[in-house]
Formats: sequence, C-alpha cells, structure tokens
Amino acid sequence: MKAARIFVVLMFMFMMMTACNAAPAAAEPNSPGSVTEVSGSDSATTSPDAAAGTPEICSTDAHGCAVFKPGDVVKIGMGAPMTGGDASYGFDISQGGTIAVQDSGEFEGFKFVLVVEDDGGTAEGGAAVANKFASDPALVAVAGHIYSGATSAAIPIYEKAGIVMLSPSASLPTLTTLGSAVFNRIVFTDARQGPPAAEYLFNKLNVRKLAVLHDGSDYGKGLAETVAAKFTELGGEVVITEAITKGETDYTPVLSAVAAKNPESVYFGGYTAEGAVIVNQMKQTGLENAIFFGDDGTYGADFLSRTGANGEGAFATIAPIPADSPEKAAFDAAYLEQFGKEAGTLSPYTWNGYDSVSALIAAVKSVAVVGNDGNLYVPRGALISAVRNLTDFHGISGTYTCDAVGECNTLPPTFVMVKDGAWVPAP
Amino acid sequence: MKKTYFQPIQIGFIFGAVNVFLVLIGFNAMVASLLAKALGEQVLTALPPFPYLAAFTILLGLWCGIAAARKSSRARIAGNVLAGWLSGLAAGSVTFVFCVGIGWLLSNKIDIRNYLTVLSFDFINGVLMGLPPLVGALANLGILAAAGAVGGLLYGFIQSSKVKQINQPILALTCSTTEKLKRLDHGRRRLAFQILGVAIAGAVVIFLPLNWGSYWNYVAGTVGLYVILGLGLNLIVGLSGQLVLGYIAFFAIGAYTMALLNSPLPYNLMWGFWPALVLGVIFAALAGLLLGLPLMRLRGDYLAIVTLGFGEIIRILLKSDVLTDFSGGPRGIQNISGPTLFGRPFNSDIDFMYLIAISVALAAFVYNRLQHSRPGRAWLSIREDETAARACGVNTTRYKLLALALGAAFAGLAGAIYASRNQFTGPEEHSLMASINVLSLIIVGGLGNIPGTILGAFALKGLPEILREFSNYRLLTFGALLVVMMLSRPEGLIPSKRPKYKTPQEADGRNAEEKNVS
Amino acid sequence: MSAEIITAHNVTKVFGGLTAVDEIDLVVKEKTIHSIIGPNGAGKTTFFNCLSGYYTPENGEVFYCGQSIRGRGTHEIATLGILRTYQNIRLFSSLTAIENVMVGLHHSLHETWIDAVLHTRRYQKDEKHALIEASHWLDFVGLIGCADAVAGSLPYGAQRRLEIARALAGKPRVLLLDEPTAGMNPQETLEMTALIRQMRDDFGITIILIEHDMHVVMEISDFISVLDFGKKIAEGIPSEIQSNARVIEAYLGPGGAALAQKFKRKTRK
Amino acid sequence: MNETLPISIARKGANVLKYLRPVFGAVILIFIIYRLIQTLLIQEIFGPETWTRLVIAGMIIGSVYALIAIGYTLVYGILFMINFAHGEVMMLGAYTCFFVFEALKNIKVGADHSLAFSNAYPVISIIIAFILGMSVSALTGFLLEKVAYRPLRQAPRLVPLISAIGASIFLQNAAQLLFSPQLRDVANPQILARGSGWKFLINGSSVTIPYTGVFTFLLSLILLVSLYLIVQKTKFGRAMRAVALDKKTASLMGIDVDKTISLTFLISGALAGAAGVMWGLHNSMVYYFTGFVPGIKAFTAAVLGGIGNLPGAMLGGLFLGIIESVGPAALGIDFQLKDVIAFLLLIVVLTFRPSGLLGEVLAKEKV
Repeated sequence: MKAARIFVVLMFMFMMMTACNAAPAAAEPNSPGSVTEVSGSDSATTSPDAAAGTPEICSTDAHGCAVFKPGDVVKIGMGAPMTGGDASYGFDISQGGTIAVQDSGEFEGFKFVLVVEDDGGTAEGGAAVANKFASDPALVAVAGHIYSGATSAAIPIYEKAGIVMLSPSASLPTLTTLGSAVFNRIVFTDARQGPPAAEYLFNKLNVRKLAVLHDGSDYGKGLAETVAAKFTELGGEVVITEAITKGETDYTPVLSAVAAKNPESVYFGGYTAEGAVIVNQMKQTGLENAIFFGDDGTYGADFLSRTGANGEGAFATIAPIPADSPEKAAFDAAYLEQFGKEAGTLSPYTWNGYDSVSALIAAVKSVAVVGNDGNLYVPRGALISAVRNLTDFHGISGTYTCDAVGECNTLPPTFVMVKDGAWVPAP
Repeated sequence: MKKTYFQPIQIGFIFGAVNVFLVLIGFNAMVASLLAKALGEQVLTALPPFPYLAAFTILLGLWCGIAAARKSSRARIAGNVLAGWLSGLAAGSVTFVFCVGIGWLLSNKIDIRNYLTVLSFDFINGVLMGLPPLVGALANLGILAAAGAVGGLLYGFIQSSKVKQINQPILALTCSTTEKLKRLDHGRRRLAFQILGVAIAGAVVIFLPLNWGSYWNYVAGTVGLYVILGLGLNLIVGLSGQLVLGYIAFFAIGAYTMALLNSPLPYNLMWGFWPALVLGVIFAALAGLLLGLPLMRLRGDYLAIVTLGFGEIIRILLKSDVLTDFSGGPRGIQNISGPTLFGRPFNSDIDFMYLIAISVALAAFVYNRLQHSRPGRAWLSIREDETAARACGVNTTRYKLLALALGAAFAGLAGAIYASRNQFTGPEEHSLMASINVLSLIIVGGLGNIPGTILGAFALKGLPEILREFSNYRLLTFGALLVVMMLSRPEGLIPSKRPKYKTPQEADGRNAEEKNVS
Repeated sequence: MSAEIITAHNVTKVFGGLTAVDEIDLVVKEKTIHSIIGPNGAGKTTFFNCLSGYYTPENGEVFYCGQSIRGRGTHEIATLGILRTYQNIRLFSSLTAIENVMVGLHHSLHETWIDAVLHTRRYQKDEKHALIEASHWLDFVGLIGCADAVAGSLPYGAQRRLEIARALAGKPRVLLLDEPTAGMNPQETLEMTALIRQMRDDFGITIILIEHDMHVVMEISDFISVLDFGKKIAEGIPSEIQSNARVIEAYLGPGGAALAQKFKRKTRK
Repeated sequence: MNETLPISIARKGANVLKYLRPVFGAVILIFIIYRLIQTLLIQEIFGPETWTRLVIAGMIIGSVYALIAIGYTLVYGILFMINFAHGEVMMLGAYTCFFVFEALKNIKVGADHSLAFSNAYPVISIIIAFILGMSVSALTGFLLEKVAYRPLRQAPRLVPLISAIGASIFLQNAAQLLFSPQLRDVANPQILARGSGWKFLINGSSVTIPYTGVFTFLLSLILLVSLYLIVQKTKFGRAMRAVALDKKTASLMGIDVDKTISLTFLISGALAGAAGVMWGLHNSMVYYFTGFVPGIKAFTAAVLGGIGNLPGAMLGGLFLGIIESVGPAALGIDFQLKDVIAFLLLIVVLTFRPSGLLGEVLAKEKV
C-alpha cells in the first residue's frame, strides 16, 4: 500500500539524515571575527570563554581564527581521485603529501595531519569534498584539488569558508583568472612551458613542420594550443593537430595519419602513459625520423623504461628542478621506503604533492600564534594572504613565488632530452 | 553425520579466503582504525595499534561462527558451538598458512609491495600482532577458532527462547498498531498515512537544511537530483519498458544549456537562471524525440546499446576539439551564475536545497499523475506486450516517443539545476558510469514506483558519501553492497504494487477486495 | 439481407516458400457469426493476422465497410473497430483485470498527458467514464469479482473471458475470436458460446470465429468458411458444410463418409 | 453502411515515421559517401602505406574486441543477460599475464644464469601465460556466475544486469587495491618487444605487421572456429542451445541446466582470459581499468554482429575495429571522434537491420 510505503521511506530518510548529521560538525565556523574552538579533533563549538586568551589578530581577521586546544591536530585537506580510472594520481600525490607532513614536524607541540578525501576528479565529488572540508573547523588549508574539474567546483565553496588552496596539479588556465583569493597552484602550467617549447623547437632544433598531438585532457589540450599558436607565430607550419583518446594503448591510426603529413617533429601534450605508447608506435608508422617533444607530464623514469631504445632523442620541458638536491634524494628514499615504489612511477606530480603540503604547513607556521591560554590560533585570512605572498619557497621540484593571481611556478622551464637511456639537460 | 562436520568447515574455508583477501587489500587496517576512532583514539599513522587489528579478526571470526551455526541449524547450543568452532578452525587454518607465508617474507626481508601493495613490513608485523611469525600465525588461528566458537554460542543464545520472549511485547505492540490501521477503512487509512508522510517530509525539507551544514545539504541535494533523474528514467524503463543506457546525455543537455546561457564564457549571454531552466528542459525533451524517432523499432538490448552509443557520442562531442569553442571542450564551462529570486541571489546551499526539494516534489507529482492515467496505462501495456497493446488501438510508437521525451525532460531539469549549483559542468560529469548509476538506482529501489526511486537514490548517492569513512574502500564496498542488495531483494527494496480501483459495483456493496486474492 | 462489413479479395500471404494464405476471397455479412474452420496449419490464424493488419498481405485487398484497409497499422485498424483475441492468450499479465480492460478502452478516451498532469475536467470525465465502462464490461463477462486481481494470476477460463472483455471495451464492430473455447471444459464452453451469441444479439457485433470444436461451430455459426492449405475449399451455412465431401476429406482424410453419416445424425439430435 | 463509418478511416499523417527512418539513414549514408569521395578521390591525403597501416591496426584491435565479444555473446545467448563484468574478467587475465612474465623474467637460466627464462624459451613462457591467464579468468567467470548471477535466474531481466555492474565495480576496485593503481608494463620476451614485426616497404616507407597482432588475429580466429564447432557439433553444444531456447524443457529432457550454464561461463571466462593475455602481450600495458573500455566496445561489437551469434561477434569485432581506425581517416574527421563514428555506424546498421548484421541465432530475446 503506497501511502504506507512513502511514509516508511520518509521515516528512513529522516533517521538516516539525522544519523549522518551527528557525525561531522554542523557549524559554519568562519564568520568574520568569530572564534571557533576545536574540542576533540573534529567537532567545533563557539564558546565565549575561549575569547579570554584570544590574540588581537583573530578579532581583526577577515575569516576569524581556527582554534586548537593543546593536543589537537591541525588538519591539511586534500581532495584527490582515490577511485576510478585516475586513482594513481590521487594515491601518488597524497603519498607525497604524507611524507611532507612527517618532515615538517610539529609546531609548538601541535601536530599536523593530512586528510585525504576521494573526489573522483569530478565536479560533483569536488564540491562534496569541499563542503565536507568547509564544515570541519579543524581544517585550515587544502592542498588541492588534483583535477581541474573538481577544483572548479570546489573554489567557490572554499572562497566562502575562507580556506586557502594550493593545488599541486590543477593546470586549467582559467582557474587563476577568475579572481579567486584563496586559490593558488604550484603546478607548471601550459602558459609557462608552451611558448618556450615552441621557441626551442623553432630556433634550437630548426623544426619547420610540426605535428601537434594532445590527449584531450584540459592540461594536454591547453599545452598543445599554446605551442601551436606560438609556433605559427614564429613562422613555422603546424601540419596537423590531432587529439588522441586518453587511456588507450594503440595510437597507430592517428600516427599513420600524422606520418602522411611527414612532419619533422611531433609535439605531444599529455602524460607518460600515452606519450610512451606514441614514442614506441612512431617507430612502426613511418615517423622514425621525427623528433618527439614532450612536456613535464611525459618526463619521468617510467618514460625511459617504457620506451627503451625507441625513446632515444626524445625531448621534454620540465620545471627548473634544483639539480637533484639532497632534499629530493631524501624524499625519494623515504617514498621508496614507505610505499615500496620509486617516486614518480604513479604520476609525475609526486614532488608537487610534497611541495604544496609542506608549503602550506610552512605558511600555517608563519601565521599561527599561541595565545596566552595555551591554545593555538590560526587566523584564516592571514593564512590566505601568507600563501598568496609565498616568495622563493625552495621545494624539491622547484622554487615557488606566487604572483598576484596565485600562479606560484613562474620560472621559465629547463629542457631535457633522453640520451643513452637517461634524462640529461638538452643542449 | 558427515555433512554436519563438512558444512561448517566449508564455510570456514570461505571465510578464511575472504579474510586473506581483506588483509591483502588492507581492509582490516581500515576497519581497525575506524574502531579506534569510534573508541576516541587518534590514529595519525596508516596503521592502527595491534589490539584493533586483532579486534577485526575477532569480528570476522564471530561472523564466521554465527554463519556456520545458522547453516547447520542445530537444536542444542552445544551443537552450534561445535559448528562455530569447526568453521573458525577452518578459517583460522587458511589464515595460518597465509600468515606463515607473509611471516616468511618478513623474516627474510623480502619486499613485494611492488606487486601486492599493502604488504609493507610493519603491516605484516601488525597482522602478526608484533609476535614472531609462527607464533603470530598461531595467534591468528587461535583467535579465529575461539571467536568462531563464541559466535556459535551467541547464535545458540539467539535461537534459545529467552530472546524471543524479550521480543514478544514489541511484536505485540507493532501488530496491534497495524491492526488498528487496518481497521481504519481504505480512504481514512490512506489519509492518515499521507498526513503523517507530509508532516515528516515537511520537517525534513524545512528544518534540516537550515541546521545540518553545507556538506549534508550538498549530499541531500545530490540525492534529490538523482531522485528526479530516477523518476525520469522510470518513465522510460519502468513504465514503457524501453531499456535506455545513455540517459545521462539528456542530463548533459540540460546542464550545458544552463551553462551556455548563464556563464561569462564562451558567450556571456547571462539570460538568468529561470529561462535557462525552462530551455534546458525543452531542449532535453527535443533531444529525446530526435533520438527516439529513428530507433523506435529497436527493442530490449539493441535499444540499450544504441542509447549507450548516443550518450557516448554526446560526451565525446562535448569534449572534442570540434566543439571546443562552443562547449569549452575538456575544460567544461565555469562560474555559471546561480538563480535569483525576487532580485535577491538565491544560491546558498540552503536555497538550493529548497529549490531541489521543490523540483523533486514537482517531479514526483507529475510522475504520479502520469502513472494513473490513459498514457500511463498505455505505457504499461507496451511494457507488458507490445503487439497486444497495438491490437488494443494503442499507438505504440507515439507513446514510446512520449515516454522518451518526458523522461528526457526530467533529466534536463535535473541537469540544469546541477550545473548552476556546481557553477561548473564538464564532459566527464556525464560519463557512462553516471547513466549506469541512474539505472541501478531505479532497479535497486524497485522498478516503477516513487518510494523505491527515493530509497534507491539514497542507496546509490547517499551511501557512497556515508561510506566516506571507508576512504579508498568505499567503491569496493559499494559494489559488493550492490550485488548483495540484488541478491537479497531481487524485486528491489520496494517492489511495485498495482493500484486498486473502486468500481461502482463495489460501491453497491459487492466488495471486490475481499473476494480476489492478488 | 444485411450489408457486407468485411470483404477479403484474393488475399495472399507468403512466408519464404510456403504460401500460408492463398488467394482467399471472403465476404462477411454484418451482425453474423462467421466461423472459419479447417485442419491445423490451414492458415486460419495467418488470415486473421491479415485482417487485423498484423501482416500486410503480398497480394489482394481487405475491404472494411467497402474501403480498403491495406497497409494500415494494427492500432489504426483497431481504432476503426476491428478487434481480436489471441489463440494463446495475450493479456497484460502483471496489470490488474480492470486495468487490462481500461487499456482496451484506450482509443475511446481522449485525455492527453497534459490533462493527466493537470487533472483537467476532461481527465476527470474520462477516468470516471473509463472506470464505469471497464467495470461494466468486467461485469458482462462475469469477472467484476476479480477487478483488482493481477491478470496473470487468474484461472485459464477467466483469462479468456478477460481478453474478450478487453476487446469489447474497444467498441468493436467486428470481433475476431481465435479459438475462444480452446482448452475449456464443457461447462465453460457452454458459457462461452452463450457469451458469443449474446455479443452478437445485444451489441450487434459481427463475429469472425476460428474454432476447432465442431459442436460449437455448428451450433452458433450463421455462415462457415473452410480453409485447407491456405485455400478456401468450401463455404456455406452449417448444414451445407456438414454434407460437403471435400470438407470431410480435409478433416478425416479420403473416404470418411461413414464417419460423416454419424456426424450428421449426432447434429440432428 | 458506409455512412456509419468512423471518419478516422481517412488516414491522418501518422505515418511520417514510416518514411523517417530511411530518410535518416539515407542522409547519413550520403554524407559518408560524400566525405569518402572528398578524402579518397579529390584530396588524396593518404598514400597506400597509410591505408595499409590503418587496416592492420584496425584488424588487430578488432580481433581483440572479437575475442571479448565472443564471450559476451556466448553468455548472452544463454541467459539473455549482459555480463557487465566480462571486461573485468579480461582485466584479470591481463594481470595474470603481467605477473607470469614478471616471474619468468626473474627466473634465470642458461650457462651463466644471466638469461631470463622468458627470453630463453619465449614460446613456452607464452604458453604458460596463456594457460594461467585463461584458467584464472575462467575461474573468475565461474565464481561470478555462482555468486552473483545464479540466485537471480528467475528475477526480472534487469536485475542480473545490476548485479553484474556491482560485480564489475567490485572487481575493478579489488584489483586497484591489491596491485596498486599503477600502470604496469608487461615484460615481454625480447622477440615480442614493442615495434617488432615483419617490416616491408610500400612506396618508400616501411610498414610493420607486429607479430603479436598476427598472433591475436589468428588466435581469435582459431578460438572462434573451435567454439563454433563445440556449439554446433558436440553434445555439450546441443545442451547449450537447448538451455538457450528453453531452460525448463531442457531440464525435463535430462540436461543439467546449472552445469551447462557454469560451463558456459567457464568457457567465456577463458576466452576473456585469452583476450587479456593477448592485450598484455600486444599493448604490454596493464592496469585495473584495462577491462572497462574494451568491455563496452566488445559488447557493442556483439550487438553489431547480432547478439548470440558467434560469427556475428567476430564480424562485429573486426568491423568495429576497422571502422575505428580507418573511419576517421577515410571521412577526414578528427581521430578523437572515432568512437562517435563507430557508434553512429552502429545506429545506422541497427536502424536498417534491427537484429544486427547476421541476426540473432541462439534464441530470440525476451523483453
């Protein structure tokens, strides 16, 4: 009997909702000037008496302070795809972040922890995770999100909550042009490496006929477009522009079509998985003599292992890495020790993950103050500006200085090539 | 006699295998840390302390014992205990072998994480509870065996009459209330339920959004949108019996209409939310018609695969270079402006929650009215037997098209709201998996009825959010649950029932309801 | 003599090599009960399918009230007033009995989906009308007791009657019954024959009947056509058919005269 | 009597639909032909070597699709259910291939124990890979049926489908959590190293026919033929067809329906396993999502050829593969849109032949 069933269902809804409701904190912590106090590790109550030891800054701060009692942990969030086809990125970057948390130790006896939530890389997941983070008063900053789709949907929510972001990998150009105060990123974007790559191709390698491929992702596509534009501007000819389907393992049809235009070089915007396949299959499709030119996505150890001899003479643009600094070596060792894999085998963004988290923690340390009541106060507004004003932060995959819109990886790229089965600086 | 020993052991082996599998994917560590959290301990490392890991093993053992005891239904408690113990022993022996294996790895410092990713040394150490390999393995064996026996004992107790007596009063109470309700006549009973239902719904819809935070608003909103989608697909699959797999394409059309009309890029049209909403619905419906026209001859899985193709076509086109200028390609379309109401912006999470609640109510209303009408009956007849329906004078082609168009319109509505709520839409939002989700939710809920759809939407969109605590294991758990749900309730959580009509003859006192046994 | 309502003019239907219906001419007078008999595989049902528009004959025309209905969709023909039942019952088995009949009423209602959503006056009117009509027809076939029973759960005889009720709801001027008494016990058969008569007498429906039970046929038919191997081999009033040698051969094989005698005597009683 | 006729006997314009389908088809066909003429005759973008390469690539990927599609169609023919998890079964086969070669790579043989087993005895190691891969997948398919499908045999048609979807999600994530989400490189034997194959020149540029490709094609052909013989000639095949037509009657005739169905799943699983190993050998990259897209494509292929029809599945697979690789070039469209072309073609085919290229065989579907 229908009415009865509707009734039952509604009851069920009600109970379920309230049950879930009990778990995370319901408070919207960050109204201007308010003080939210963290009791336990993840539930917040605004209590007047906490105002006793409140430092000046909290009352003036645009988004108020996050308050931690002694023994509480300061949470850094990360929204990443941990399930679905792109999970390897989520795993890798979050593992990098975990090590960063371990390395950056405590602050005045307050521990840090990285909270990783699965957003599946989609806007729906991104918004859900963002809302979850926004309703957790113990969470002060977000290292993410990983995919641009999720990030686009997440930004407005963090904007409202006043939580600062520092994405290790979201490369969609328009993310920083929308005038968001909280969003910053350390990823090496299209605009940074595209034009120089084109110039290098045209001037150093004397390429005149270029074929441009990309993997249809926003990252690869944007890159390909910038390169093509610059290259034609320089007077070269882009003979063909094709997009491949990500995640496949047979691109001979596309490459055959490319070969028919016999270009001198093939520029590919995308990641190692597809890049390696292309390099291998170029050899069977009449592109033996064309130079393969990749990006920071195709750079990496597994590119070498996958292409073997075929990879000889392939180029790539990468962020200027402080030539294997001791920190980097230490990180790689720690990564291998903890996760049983070489750093960078899961995705090219391991080190970015480490850097974004450690940069965020550093920023928190720079703004946090211990009130005379022994509580830790993290002024969110100050934190936001601190991240935006990041200057010469020496990470293991680059030196970061954030500009006015939140692009933190602004140095020109360095060029590398494969010689005798190893990446070496290109001439 | 042989069987009585054999069956528990068999069950035990299955559980042992499951245990090994769960350990190999690190599930035990996750559960253990959940336990730790529940008991108010902070777990900052990936691996919780040993006792909790042991607790997981104990729980599994208990379950194993109970299962075994239930299977070999013995009268006496001793029998249950024996069965539980045997199964626990069997499970333990499987685990023992496994533990010896990983113990050997540990003692020889062989790192195979490159292949089995969780088997780090301290994880193995955790599984062995910090004891030397053989001892640890034996400990596992012991724990499982003991827990199995205890499980058997528990089951025995549950069987024994004590517990039943405790249940008696409750049973009596429920029975009596249902009796009371039964005694009310049809109309009054219906009314009572409806009032109650509406009251609860009102409570849920009006009060909760205000005070349960943006996160649960968002989740509830998503569930709501999927309820709309589910109802739309139910018109097509549930009522008119056309299996459509690319349903999300219509959702995409709605979303992109909203996006293109209400975002600065690429066109900066800014028509406002409401007109875009209406247009989204209309375009989706038209798309449904256009897709339907050539394909109405196809049936069953042929239609399914073709519509699947349609969905993929839409997604790939939206993503492709060809339409980049139009749809933003893989980047999708960003900061879509939210709705405004009477001049004031109407785009906070709470506002959207209300908007979605109203849309759900509207969708349910429309669906319900269509269901009990001439078109509704025509659809049902097509689902049941297309040839006979045509022989009754039903223009099947026209009604199939109608179903497709209306269903698509529902999707368009959901899509438009979705886009403007996320302020973003991109091609990957509309992948095949989304279509499959919608189909699953209507079938899990129970094909062709509203409460089922609502419950299904909860199961499929609410559950993964609730399973967030399971971190990386949520989809795994979700998949397993999907199978279990289907196995336990093949007709769906709430099976459909046929409506009862009050024939004039009944009014004359000839009460038909009693006579028939349906 | 009343007018011709259905006229088939050398209708031919071929499946692959086999000619199921071979140049059949048939004239059905209005308000008669016209039986089509013949041994199994004589093409009776195929001919029905040609009449009801399920097949379009390769050759020949079917005239309904003097107008060709060639190439009309089944549902069109149904709306024109030619309805049918099936040899193997085809009900909407998971719908209730009354719903089945309401589907039968489909084309006599006019509400659109918009009416249904808005509950316009037309909707109210139609639904009320539908309910009354449907229950009337259920009453007529004596199933009003199980109005809300799921059709699939009804006993065999009841299902047959329900199928007829569904057809009647469509306001037929011609009703094609395909073996309505198949698999019924004598009692049910009697009821069914009575029902068929009643339909003709009370509602003036022309009934075309496929039937194997000779008693039934001889009892109620006004006119009989006999098919064999797709061809029409005889036509006439029952008594003529009984004495027709070709028919007897068709049924009993060559030289079944003796049997034919018995046959006659039995029917004379 | 004519005055009593319903007016509606004068036909309303309802039958526009009748003509719409041909028109729709004609439009698409005309477009295709137009583009073909454009690219082939007028512009002449590609030389014969390109066309050869395209066709080769198409046939290889097509035969992988065919291998998976055969498994699909086999199960569909018997249970009328879309075994959505079939792609995942294939994925497990591919993983097995990866693990086998990893293991064999580390077994050193030869005089100075420097030579990897897989390089020393490539044929043997490939055979091992196939045996293991096929058995793992077969076992998976068998368990899948036992656990997830058998209890639902009486349930409505869509229910097993959802259960299958659940199983598919489960298997994907299980593989991810067990073996990590990393993209794995299969350590092929040297002779099957990437890009190795018969090379020959077509006007001046070398065209490669990879060994693995030829192998894939032959294998799928062999398996198809043998399977066809099994279904048509053997006692088990007869049992299968009987079960497909009518389970109840079959069981009355003394056929063990459960056993037959289990066996069918074993076989289709083994086929998927073979496809997986081929995938590993040919593309030499494996990860937990490997099965998803090929699964969908293979199902499309099965439908294209006519569900339940073994030669149809083979044909559909090859057809799909070739269309995917040749289509874009021939029509002068972005390769990104190859799936669009494939699916459009599917729509066209099905609008004109509603039951696939070769039509259904095992039994007619129940809706």
